[in-house]
Amino acid sequence: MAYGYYPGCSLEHSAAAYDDSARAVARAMGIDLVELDDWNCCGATEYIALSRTGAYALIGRNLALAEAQLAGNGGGTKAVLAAPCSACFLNLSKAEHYVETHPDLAAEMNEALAAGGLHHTPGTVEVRHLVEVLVTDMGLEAIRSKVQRPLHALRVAPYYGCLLTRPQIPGHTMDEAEYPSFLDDLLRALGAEVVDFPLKTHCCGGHMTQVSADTSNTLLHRLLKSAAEYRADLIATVCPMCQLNLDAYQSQVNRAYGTSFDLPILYFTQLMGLAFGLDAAGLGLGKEIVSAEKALAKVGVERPAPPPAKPVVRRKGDKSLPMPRRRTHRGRARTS
Amino acid sequence: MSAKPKLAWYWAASCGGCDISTLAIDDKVLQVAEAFDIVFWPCVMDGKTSDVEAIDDGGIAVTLWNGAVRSSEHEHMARLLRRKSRALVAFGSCAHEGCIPGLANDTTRDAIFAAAYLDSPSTANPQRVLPRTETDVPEGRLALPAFYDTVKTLDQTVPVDAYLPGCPPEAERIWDALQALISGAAIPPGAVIGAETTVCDECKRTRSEKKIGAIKRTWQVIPNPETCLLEQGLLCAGIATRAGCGARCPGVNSPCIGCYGPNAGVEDFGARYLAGVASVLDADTPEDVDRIIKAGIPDPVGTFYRFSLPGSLLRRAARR
Amino acid sequence: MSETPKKGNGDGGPRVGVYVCHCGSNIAGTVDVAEVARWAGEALPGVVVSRDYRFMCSSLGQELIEEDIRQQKLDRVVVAACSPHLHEKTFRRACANAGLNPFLFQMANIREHVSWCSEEKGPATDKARATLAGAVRRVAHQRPLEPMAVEVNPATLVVGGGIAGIQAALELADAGLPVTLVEREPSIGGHMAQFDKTFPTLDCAACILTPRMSEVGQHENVTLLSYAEVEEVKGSIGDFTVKIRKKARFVKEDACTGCGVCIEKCPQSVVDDVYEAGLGYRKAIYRPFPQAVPKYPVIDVAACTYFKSGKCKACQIFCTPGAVDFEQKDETLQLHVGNIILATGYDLFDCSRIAQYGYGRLANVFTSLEFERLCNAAGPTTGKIVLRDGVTEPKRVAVVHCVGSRDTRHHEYCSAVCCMSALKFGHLMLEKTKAEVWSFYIDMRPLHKGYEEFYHRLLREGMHFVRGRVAEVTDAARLPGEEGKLIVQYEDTLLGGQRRLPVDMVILMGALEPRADAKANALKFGLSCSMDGWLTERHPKLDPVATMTDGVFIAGACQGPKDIPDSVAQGAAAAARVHGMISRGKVLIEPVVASVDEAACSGCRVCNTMCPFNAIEYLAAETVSRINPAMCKGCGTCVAACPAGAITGNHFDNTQVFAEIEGVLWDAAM
Amino acid sequence: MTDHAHDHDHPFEPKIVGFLCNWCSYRAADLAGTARIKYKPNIRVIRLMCSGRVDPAFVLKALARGADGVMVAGCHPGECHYLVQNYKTIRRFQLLKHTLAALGVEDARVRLQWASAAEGQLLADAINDMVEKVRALGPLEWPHRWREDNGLDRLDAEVTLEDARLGPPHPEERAREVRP
Repeated sequence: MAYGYYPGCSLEHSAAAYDDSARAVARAMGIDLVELDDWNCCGATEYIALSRTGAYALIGRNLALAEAQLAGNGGGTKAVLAAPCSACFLNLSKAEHYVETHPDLAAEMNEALAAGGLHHTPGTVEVRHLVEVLVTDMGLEAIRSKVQRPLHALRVAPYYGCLLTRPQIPGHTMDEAEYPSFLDDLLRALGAEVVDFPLKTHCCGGHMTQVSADTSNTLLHRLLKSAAEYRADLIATVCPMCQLNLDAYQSQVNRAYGTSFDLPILYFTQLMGLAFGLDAAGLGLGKEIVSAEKALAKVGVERPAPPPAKPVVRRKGDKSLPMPRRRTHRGRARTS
Repeated sequence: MSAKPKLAWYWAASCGGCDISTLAIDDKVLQVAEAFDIVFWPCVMDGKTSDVEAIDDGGIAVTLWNGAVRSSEHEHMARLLRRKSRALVAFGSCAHEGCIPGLANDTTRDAIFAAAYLDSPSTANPQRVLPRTETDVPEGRLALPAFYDTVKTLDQTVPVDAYLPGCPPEAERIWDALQALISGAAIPPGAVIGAETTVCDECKRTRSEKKIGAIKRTWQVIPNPETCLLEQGLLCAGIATRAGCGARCPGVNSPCIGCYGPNAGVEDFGARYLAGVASVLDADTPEDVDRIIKAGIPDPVGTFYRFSLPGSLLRRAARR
Repeated sequence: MSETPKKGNGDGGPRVGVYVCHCGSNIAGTVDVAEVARWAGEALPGVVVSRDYRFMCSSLGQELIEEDIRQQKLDRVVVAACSPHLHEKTFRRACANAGLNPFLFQMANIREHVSWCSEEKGPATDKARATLAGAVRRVAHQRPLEPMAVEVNPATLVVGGGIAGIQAALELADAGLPVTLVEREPSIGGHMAQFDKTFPTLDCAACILTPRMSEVGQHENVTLLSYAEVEEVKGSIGDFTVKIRKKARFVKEDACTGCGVCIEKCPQSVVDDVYEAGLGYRKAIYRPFPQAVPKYPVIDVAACTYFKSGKCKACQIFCTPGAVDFEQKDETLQLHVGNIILATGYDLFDCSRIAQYGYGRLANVFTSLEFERLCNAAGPTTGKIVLRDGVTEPKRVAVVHCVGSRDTRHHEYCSAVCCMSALKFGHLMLEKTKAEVWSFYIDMRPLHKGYEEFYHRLLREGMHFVRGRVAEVTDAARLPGEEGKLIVQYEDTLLGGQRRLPVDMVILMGALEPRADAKANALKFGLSCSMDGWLTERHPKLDPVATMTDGVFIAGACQGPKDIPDSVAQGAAAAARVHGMISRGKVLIEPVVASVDEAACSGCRVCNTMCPFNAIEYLAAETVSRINPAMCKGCGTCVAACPAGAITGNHFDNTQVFAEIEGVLWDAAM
Repeated sequence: MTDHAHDHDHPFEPKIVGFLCNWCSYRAADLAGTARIKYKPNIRVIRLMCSGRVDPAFVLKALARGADGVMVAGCHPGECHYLVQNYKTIRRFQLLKHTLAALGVEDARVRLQWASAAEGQLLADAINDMVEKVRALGPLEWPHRWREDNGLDRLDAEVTLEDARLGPPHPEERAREVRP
């Protein structure tokens, strides 16, 4: 299975660990990541608000390159391009969707691209986030089958961030925009104990860390506090920006709030790599600022899989009401 | 001159099979000679157009015309013989519906000429000479009939009194018709000599409810001789084809190809045939239907209009 | 083929009368009606009279037609006016009055399809010409048809024992007609039996429902088949044959006294997903609720220890009349009825599908149905409103409206009853607890008699109302006072701004949605479903309980979200419609059906799989296929399928359609 | 007036024949009217009880009679008033399209459109869309495609280019007879 690969700027430096682990895991899963040749910055989160033409030209250039280099790589007619960074993913897929639905915008973009002798035909590129590729295309079964050191005993808070599932652009395969669960499922497939992280899609502050420490501290504190309350050993992220903010500014948050959070922030690909039994160094582990060493000590500590839940035996005088059960199908359950 | 009623045969765009099939009535042909004064039969005896022109208008009792109308000569002869004949019978599938020569309507004259006179591997034609209606030579001017772009049926050219379908018509049917003529019975206008139901009626195979998951080409299967060929995935036109042949092809394990044309009252053979087949395809999405079609019906026109393209509602393909 | 006969001046060709309606200015405003009429008189074959008139549907307009039929000896009539769906019947009647077979009439729709959807007069007039030309060419080929009369079996089948079905059954039974009521669950009562109070009058649901239930149970004219499902429906109006599977109760109804000892003695208790909405427990052998009708319990095989392990049999041992019978098998009954009423109700939206509201994750998020059970005196908490722990009383409660309703990601429609239930909940809460109640609504829709007043009452009683959608319900405390609470994050669209409200309990007013098996069920009874899955009525306004399938009626929430009074009204309405048929004794069936010309049919059997109503049968002996006109619904699919051209569809045969094609293309390139 | 001469006084106006089913699409068209939704007047509607009644011959007849396009409209699959008949429509329509394509009829000229009784706007949009697509393709004028007048002269013209010794073309009526 071949995919175009758009690492994005952060993965070249601050998020090198993400790049290493993504490539390692892809290799293990039999995915052939073909890096897009001569790609450029996606414009990150702000540019689109500053200059429309500029932003679309910037993104459009990558789309045009993908169209030219990768057409048909997914077996279909389109060029399939996978991005590990949520911001890149959103910019690329959003732009592709908008130029497809707004001919005038497409014209504007192509006029700009023409200067560089490039052209992009809307609708020719399919943009996927790396986690989508792994969960939707590869499937949980395939992932489970690769696991050698289940992450039993490791309590993980799945953090999706705010850019990955919103807005839901046609073609996205994420299950839910507001309270998704596909990353939970992936982590569970690795054997990890996944906490029901209520702030899983709340904002990490993004570039606010550069603009207003107060704002970003507040947002980061919420996330860390909630994860800590749920006794998470670490937070798993899918986005270099989220990772950087939660990791690099954790001490700053601790100073500002007099707290003592010590939550390692790892990329889901690093956890996959560990579970697959890949060598830790090759996964960029150790590059994180809040060390994950303590938490990861739990990895591979063999522990029998949790026994199947026994039918609820109610103690005498137990007044508590049963929790709702997973529906077998929509609508109310049948008695027969 | 004998007082016997005059009978004429003509052979336009066709293969000659109709004339051969006529001879298949064997010695009965003598009775025909008995009953009629055969004034014109290009396939059998020499004769001149001028001889026909010499006959009074309406002087010929019956003209049996086989062949489609594909050139100005055919059209001319059709008009001439119509004028001379009291009854004009479209004899055989070509005259009736256009038949195999009519498949030319799936392409164009230019393409046909190119294939015949220029592009075919066995052709050497450096001056790229093509048939033309007139050519001046020292001896004078040579003329050829114009080759039409579209093949027409006989009744698209002149009014026709009766039809004898089939490629060729079965000798028995031919004899039925000739007998009727000999007995001097008046042919009901527009009469079609054949049954008023379809080939399945004469087919011995056992039939059940139809659900076709895949359409197969004849070379892909050895059909079960007992059961309906269509149910075995073979395109059998018997469901839509006028009976009268005795279901000969299905009888020898070969699907009906529809030479007897549509059943009574049906305007477009292909439409009925394809509607019947499509209705029983085992597919409910466009994609699934297409899958079956792509695998089993590479040439829909040749399949559904093999004998009836000129006689169909659309008559021909668009000029590409 | 379809050449139109020559001008009808006594030469035997048809004599067509054409009437072009102005419909006030509705048509005349955009179409030059006078010109169209003039043109038709001159250009169209067979037209001997051609008039334009202000309102053809008026009695004067109809008399005009009747007179011309008599005076001018018309044998065909074409009216160019509105959609045949509005006035075809009217004009057919007019023709019949004048002694002309109604099927020699044709309508040209130049209002909905021409004047109302066109802008310029020129093109509109051209389009009207073409439409009319089609009708005139066509009518020449139409043939007189006679409707077919069918006896109506006086027995009726009612499917679904909720309040709508109960009402329908009783109406008919009280009229002295035999009714069979089929209910899937062990007891009738439906959703209403789960409710505590009913809005806006607040009378107790059980108090008004259970008398009706026992009435059904005891009525001499009602055969009650509970714990049973309809498997197959054959036949057509007047004479349906229905196959019903009566599921094994493992309790002999004739022997059981309904004492309930078996239930007492049963050691196995499981969560009751149906009646208690998953909030309470029942035994493996159970009766959904004390007042259940019929009173006989059933054994839930999935839960029963004996069926799982072969041990126990407690219920059997303690049953003095020896009614428990582990060997009992499902039985299949066959039933002949003349009409069928479907009252199959609704499902509650699965609130866990809106994950950010936390249902299924956060213990104290409840659904509306759970809450009904919570405040029901017969419910798991004997009516005490408490949190999931079963003891703590909530101090502040949030009621979230439109969960799955008015939400394009789930159901675009409004569920109609939730606003009022929410108000009812508010009242019960304020009455039974000291809790503060907050309602989060998009629009408050109390839109029946006494409803608005109820809303005002709740305003007075101090229920808080916030206009705005809830973004999420979370347990992630952020501000002081949020610790250990559920926090409702919402936008107050009146104050404008994001707010957070810590509460102890959240009630999700889940949407009413079509039964999970609605589509399959519809297919079984020959009905269709709307886009969102509700059963489709024959006409949304003028025929709300009839369906496209004659003899099958719908009542209650299976047709769309409805409250109790509306469901009851529909139950009665459906019964009235059925009663009408029965008292008429015979029904006339439209003669627009297909038939096989057996001489032309070669028995190829292509048509055999074309009919979903099993109207086509193959006669092996004659090797031909035949169509049963009583079962044929006239769709014409087999007509289009017949490769031999042996099947004709009355009133829509090829000659007629070809003629209409030539007509609408009268001005096309030839 | 015929369609094979179009100038700015007589711009080409496509003629589309619409076969609408009685229960969904015809009612959708009624609704479009009732809601005063305006759409192009180029469609001429023929009402059938079900899209399953649409005999492929109807479509061919319309084209042969000079229609520039044909729309077949019915209830959405699974919502057929006759339960499942529109699945048969799909089967026939696909095979017909396949055949028409082989005969050189452009894809956009024949269209299968689902429209529920509630989708007046959708049907109106579909009609407008189809009219414009067919307008772009130009007139079909099928009847003229089997007329001899296009072809004969062209043949001689080509030959003239090849060989200057050619005389003027023969009108087909004067074509000489050839002895058999």
